Amino acid sequence: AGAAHAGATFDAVKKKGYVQCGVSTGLPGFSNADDKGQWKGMDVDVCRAVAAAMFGDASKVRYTPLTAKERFTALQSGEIDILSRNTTWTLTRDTSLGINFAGVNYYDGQGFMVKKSLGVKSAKDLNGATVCVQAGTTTELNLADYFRSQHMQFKPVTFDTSDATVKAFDAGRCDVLTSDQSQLYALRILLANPAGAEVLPEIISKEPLGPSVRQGDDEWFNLVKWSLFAMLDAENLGITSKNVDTLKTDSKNPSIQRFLGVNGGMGKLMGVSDEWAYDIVKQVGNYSESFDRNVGKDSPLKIRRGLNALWNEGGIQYAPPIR
Amino acid sequence: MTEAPTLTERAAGNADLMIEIVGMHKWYGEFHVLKDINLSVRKGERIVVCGPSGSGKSTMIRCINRLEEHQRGRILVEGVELTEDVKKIELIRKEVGMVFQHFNLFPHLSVLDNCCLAPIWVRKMPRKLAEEQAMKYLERVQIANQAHKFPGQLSGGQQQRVAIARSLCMNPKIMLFDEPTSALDPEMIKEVLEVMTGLAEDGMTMVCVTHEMGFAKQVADRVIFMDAGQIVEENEPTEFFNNPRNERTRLFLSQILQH
Amino acid sequence: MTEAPTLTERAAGNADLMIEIVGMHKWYGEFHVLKDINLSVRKGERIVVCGPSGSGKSTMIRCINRLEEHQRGRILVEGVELTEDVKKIELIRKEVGMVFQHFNLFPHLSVLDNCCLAPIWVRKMPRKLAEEQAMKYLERVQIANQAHKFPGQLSGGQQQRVAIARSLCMNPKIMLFDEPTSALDPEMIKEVLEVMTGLAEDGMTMVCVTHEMGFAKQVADRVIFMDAGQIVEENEPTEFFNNPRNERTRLFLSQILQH
Amino acid sequence: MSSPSKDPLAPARPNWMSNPRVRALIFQALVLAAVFALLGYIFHNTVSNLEQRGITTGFGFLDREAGFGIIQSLIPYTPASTYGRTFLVGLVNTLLVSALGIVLATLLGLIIGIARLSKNWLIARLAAIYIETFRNIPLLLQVLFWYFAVLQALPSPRQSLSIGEWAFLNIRGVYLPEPVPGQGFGWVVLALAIAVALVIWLRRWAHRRQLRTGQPFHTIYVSAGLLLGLPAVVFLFLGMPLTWSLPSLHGFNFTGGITMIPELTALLVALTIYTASSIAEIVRSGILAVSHGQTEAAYSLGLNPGNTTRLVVLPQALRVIVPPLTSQYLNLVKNSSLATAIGYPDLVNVFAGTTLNQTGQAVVIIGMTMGVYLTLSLLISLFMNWYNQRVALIER
Amino acid sequence: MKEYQPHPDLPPPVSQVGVLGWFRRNLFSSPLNSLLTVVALYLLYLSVPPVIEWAFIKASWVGSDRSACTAGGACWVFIEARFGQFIYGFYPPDQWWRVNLGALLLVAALIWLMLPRLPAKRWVGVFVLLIYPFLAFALFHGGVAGLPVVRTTQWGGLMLTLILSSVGIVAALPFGILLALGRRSKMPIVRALCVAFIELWRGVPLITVLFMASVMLPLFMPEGADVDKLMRALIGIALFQSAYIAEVVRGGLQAIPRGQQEAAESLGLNYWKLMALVILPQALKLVIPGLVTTFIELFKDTTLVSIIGLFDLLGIVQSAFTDPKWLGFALEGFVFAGALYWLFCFGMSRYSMHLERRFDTGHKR
Ligand SMILES: Nc1ncnc2c1ncn2[C@@H]1O[C@H](COP(=O)(O)OP(=O)(O)OP(=O)(O)O)[C@@H](O)[C@H]1O
Ligand SMILES: Nc1ncnc2c1ncn2[C@@H]1O[C@H](COP(=O)(O)OP(=O)(O)OP(=O)(O)O)[C@@H](O)[C@H]1O
Ligand SMILES: [Mg+2]
Ligand SMILES: [Mg+2]
Repeated sequence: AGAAHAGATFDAVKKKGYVQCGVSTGLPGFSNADDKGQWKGMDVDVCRAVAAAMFGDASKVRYTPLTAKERFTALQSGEIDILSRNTTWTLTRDTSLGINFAGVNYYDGQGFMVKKSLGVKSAKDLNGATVCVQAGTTTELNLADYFRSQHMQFKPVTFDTSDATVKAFDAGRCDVLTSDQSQLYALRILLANPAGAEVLPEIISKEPLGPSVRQGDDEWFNLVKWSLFAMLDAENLGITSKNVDTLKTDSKNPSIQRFLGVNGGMGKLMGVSDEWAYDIVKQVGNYSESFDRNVGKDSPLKIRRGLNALWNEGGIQYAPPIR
Repeated sequence: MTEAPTLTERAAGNADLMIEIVGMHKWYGEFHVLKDINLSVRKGERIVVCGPSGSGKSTMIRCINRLEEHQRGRILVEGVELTEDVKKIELIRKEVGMVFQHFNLFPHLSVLDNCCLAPIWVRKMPRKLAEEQAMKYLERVQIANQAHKFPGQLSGGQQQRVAIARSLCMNPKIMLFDEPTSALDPEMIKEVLEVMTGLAEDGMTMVCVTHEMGFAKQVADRVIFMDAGQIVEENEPTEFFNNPRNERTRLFLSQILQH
Repeated sequence: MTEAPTLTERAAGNADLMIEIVGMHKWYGEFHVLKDINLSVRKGERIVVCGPSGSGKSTMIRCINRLEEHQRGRILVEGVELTEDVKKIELIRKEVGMVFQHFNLFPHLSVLDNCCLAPIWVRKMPRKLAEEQAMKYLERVQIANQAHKFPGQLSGGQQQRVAIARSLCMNPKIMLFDEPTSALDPEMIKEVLEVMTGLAEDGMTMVCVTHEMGFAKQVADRVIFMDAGQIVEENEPTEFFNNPRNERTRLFLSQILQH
Repeated sequence: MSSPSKDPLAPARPNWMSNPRVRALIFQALVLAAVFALLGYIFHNTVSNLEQRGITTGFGFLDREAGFGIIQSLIPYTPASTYGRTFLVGLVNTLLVSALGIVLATLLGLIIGIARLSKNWLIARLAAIYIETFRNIPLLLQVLFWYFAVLQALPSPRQSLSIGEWAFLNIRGVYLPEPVPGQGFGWVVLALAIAVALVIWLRRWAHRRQLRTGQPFHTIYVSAGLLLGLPAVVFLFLGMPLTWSLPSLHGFNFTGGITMIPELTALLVALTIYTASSIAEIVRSGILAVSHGQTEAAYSLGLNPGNTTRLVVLPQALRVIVPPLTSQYLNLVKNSSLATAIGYPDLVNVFAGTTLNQTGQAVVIIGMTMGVYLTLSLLISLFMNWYNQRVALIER
Repeated sequence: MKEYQPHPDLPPPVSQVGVLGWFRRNLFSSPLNSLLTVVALYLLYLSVPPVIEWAFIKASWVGSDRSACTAGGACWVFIEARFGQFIYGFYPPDQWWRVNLGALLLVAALIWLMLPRLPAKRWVGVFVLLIYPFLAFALFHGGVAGLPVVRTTQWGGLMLTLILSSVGIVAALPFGILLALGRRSKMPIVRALCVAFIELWRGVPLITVLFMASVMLPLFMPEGADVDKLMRALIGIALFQSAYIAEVVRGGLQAIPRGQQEAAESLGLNYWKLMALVILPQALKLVIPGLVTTFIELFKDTTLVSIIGLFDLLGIVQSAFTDPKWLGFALEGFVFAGALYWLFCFGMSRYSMHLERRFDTGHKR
């Protein structure tokens, strides 16, 4: 049906020439600024992928650091075009906040971290504990739910930023730090003595984290959704930033050809260049590259793929095909 | 009631009337300050207003350039009636200069700038011309050498002379003076009165509230005596001082001449 | 060295000494303000202190109720020596009234309350009695009809009379005056001096720093002349004015009487 | 010639174009219209933006279950309470820290301000250093400093500093014993109330007696006796119906007793210290505004220093002090919103923070929050103006 | 009769002067004072030496990473390593000269204004208020005259603090003046609106204003309008500040005698001319000390922007605490930021006191 009719956000982004991306104020591995002020992390990569798809240039992103409290208002108000900030996909958020989740870039679950010296081995032993938690998160709600369901008492100490939360936990203000497990690992390296803390085995919630956009602009929604899928599909197809150029010229695999825009005109359907997926892989890398670089084996966090492995490798990451 | 026409009535017969006040009343809230004021001033006339404190002298002359609003009667300046009309008020204020008891010079401007302000911003005169003219008038009040000082650096008498020059710079057709010397020391009073006498001799139309009876005798064409918001008596100065008709005037004069 | 005993020495011989100052010195930092002051005041005596500005008159009488501290010598008031002892200081202050140049009335209290404050809180007098007594003294300084006004609403002379009444309400045995009239206009000076003269006639012991030579001539038993922190001369008023022994006194008198 | 009007002598009216009254009316109408247009424009934008983005509005959300915990609440609250309840919890916590802050800052400010005027050079210097240090450093920095640098250096619960088995201090807060009234304790309270009433009556009587006879009656000892004695007798008679709930370490934390969480402590300490430095300056200039002559006059009337200060200096100084003091109180209440930086659950943190984030109702929630602060400001201003009039109007 | 002889000036008793006298008068003038002195000295003895030991004696000053900090005292190396960031935020180091140049220009202009003797103050003032802001923006932001663009998100540290506070006050000034005039207007509706506006902003905490500006402003604007985050904070600050400035200016307006207005009116000047030429120049000069005080308050209040995610001085110092390489130096960071804020505020408050004194002694030009 030719080029899709583009919606308001899509047009606005195209016109201003960059993607305004809401990220966290600092969560190692997902989004934080290094000492040169460059933003890095898995959530950041999503935004870069979108920019690569849209403009063919992954650097055309501007970042707005947001606290958990600010994030939805910022998206609703149009201050940002896309919220990519370890945000859990839930029903109420989809319905009453007027936003749409474009997919899941990290399957997570809420866990607990304690100091080893406390001698706690299970979350069930936490009755009466003081818990540090970040304000305005689903974590805060799950925490209350969990303790209620276990008939246990707790005292929540809430902070605006994960940084303050960690500092308080480190100082001993609370016994337990709760957050999504991925974050727990990320935050652990910020402790004075990372080895002195451990993450408890219980996972008390499902936390599918993903980027979200405002409702009412399906074109933009599609672009974000498929930028994310493209990274997963690239991994599935074995396309990496290293081999993408050779594959583009050499590969006879029709899926790869379609993916890289050699044929198929997939980009046109979304209102962007046909090389959109090529640009993503070339400039941002595929999902596993992003994962390993930011949180996985090549990072200080050293998180295993686990649930986030592709479906055919024992995980549940699964992207619809590009065709 | 009176047999002969009053001086005001006679003046009114004249063609070139500068100020004409007819049946004017004014209230401050409940308080009736001015009661049935009638006064006509011809071109070139010099009028001295005197009377006890609180009798409404200041209020009356402040009505003439509408620093105060009157509630009844008419005030005409050069045939233009003073109403709420902003345009007319501005028009009249351009033609009527006023000198205050406390000089009210602008302390943040030099003497020269004090004199140039209104010509430049109201008469839209080029600055150069305005300054030349200002120097002329400052010369006239013999203070040209102080033109670049600030008001705070001058004595009271000098300040009052600057205030007069400032008014003159607008080339007003009428000058109002509200006790211009009463805040000054005796020596300074003299220098200011000299300037005013000079002005009077040049034929400026003047209405002057003052207790300086010497000045009144020397230059006034008419002296007006007010009490309790009314004009009690008006007469030529010699008559006024030597042969006051009203008893209140006599009382007042006897008090004031004691000093 | 001396032939005849000084007046102070003669006074000292008397039994009912109210104030006795012996060899008193005072320094402000390095500055030697009062040097070897000797003074005795008998009951009912009226002493006027005069001298050029800065000679230490105020300082001396402020030492008597210990608003200033002396460093050497002794001051006895009614036989009680002034030391650092707080109890004694309070005791003496109860008996010594003081009137200041700038009145120092309490602006937040009505005239009546100004007068009742100390009797109630220091003498523990019932309020009713205190008010009655206050009215008596206010009557005496002829200001009873202003009793319910506040100091800010009174003229300077009226304020000073209230200040005198306030001191009197403590029924002091001695009154100190520090230039009570020098902040006042001529008419007001008169009314205050009249009150003081009345007091003197009633036999109050008074030490009064003043430049009102008329007052000194009329009521003083002794006049003391100070210069550069010392008592230069003391004498009966007629002698003092007509026949000053010391040259500085002569100079001072010639200057002051010129006015 | 003259326009037809009732009073033939009334000055002529200019035509409406140049009539300043008409002009003023037109001008004001225009201003009003512009303001309404602007408000309307904003309102329209907001509504259409909200609608377009599918955000629901209204107060309905206040009845929904909040589902999160709050560490400190003076009114009953559980995660099962409503969002409306979180509003109240936050409000009460704001009021708590503001009220405590105002009292403490006033006391400390008074002390420092008087110390600043001390004849003792060392004390005056120290007070000056205090003032200049604390009022020239941003409050937020001080809040963070107390919380992150000082309080977090306190020991863990296991190594608490303690006074016997009664009071404990650790990084989780200050723990004090809490009185638990038993059967019949109400009588003791009643006895105390009666004692208070008696003391008030006694003081009145003593005052009247002093006015009548001049004899002072020192009510202090009798009052103290009444206040302590009467309840004590009743208490003993009833067999001491009061137990203390002592804080004790159970598992992770101390339980029982009264807890003052470090977030509150840090905020309170910072607010107090910061505001006190301004109040001290106000007190000092107020006292200096009373001329030295006033004190001298009072001394020479025989008043002792205490009475001089109480009867002469303070009443005059108060008039200078009260207006700027009011604005310091207002500042303190507004500054208490810095709670959000260290996680003290005040109104901004709980309601405009967590609740806003959970519900997304930005417009309503921010509106309610601002409304609360406006109301508080207004109430304090009204009260202080009333008080100021009382101390000021005596003069005339 | 004793002959009068001038008494020589004697030196005062030893208890009165010299070190001893000073001690007696200032430290031990009464038992209570003596006690206070002893207690204060003891407290000083308890508190001062450890602080000096921590901050100076045992502190580490040189090095490149945390391994240099072993002496047990403060680790100033941390401040040194981050110093550039604390001052310039994420501004690219090779472009720092632009910020320095801008600051230098401003400092020069301000010194010009502060020294009473220099001429042409009016033009320098106009430059500072009207031209400099645009010049500085062009310089800092770039994109003109071949300067590379540095986006506002990269501005930070002390630089951002200064920008926020000075732009805040300059932008709020005209609006504040209008509000003050409105509050004194004879027109009831205008007056009511101004009073309402002023009291509204003065009654709410700045943090809620900032929060509103940072997340809600776009809701109020037509769709698609996009305002820079820094800009939004500035709008919030300027609105908030204008209410405070209005009250300061109103004080100045009230201090101008009524005769000034009457004299100007009788010369034929209309309302706006007499305000602009006669009343405001005098009133504004009177309120300069008040404005400096307001500026100090604002300077301190800008720290709140760190709560809405702008990296001002405090924000960037705090963010440095999360650097895994430099954990555990919060105290040093707070002390450094505190000292810097203190220097600025103390300096300015002294200057404002000096101005007040100069105006007090009947200062006239
Ligand atoms: N703004 C005002 N509101 C109310 N009453 C006023 C006002 N201005 C003046 N008055 C009263 O009006 C009366 C006349 O005042 P006016 O100043 O005209 O007297 P005056 O003759 O000039 O006296 P003086 O010789 O003292 O200047 C006085 O009783 C005065 O108290
Ligand atoms: N508190 C003080 N500290 C230092 N020196 C002072 C102080 N008070 C007064 N002096 C100095 O002491 C000297 C005597 O002052 P004092 O006021 O007693 O003089 P006086 O005779 O009352 O003069 P006057 O007639 O002016 O009132 C003066 O030289 C004065 O400068
Ligand atoms: Mg008058
Ligand atoms: Mg003296």
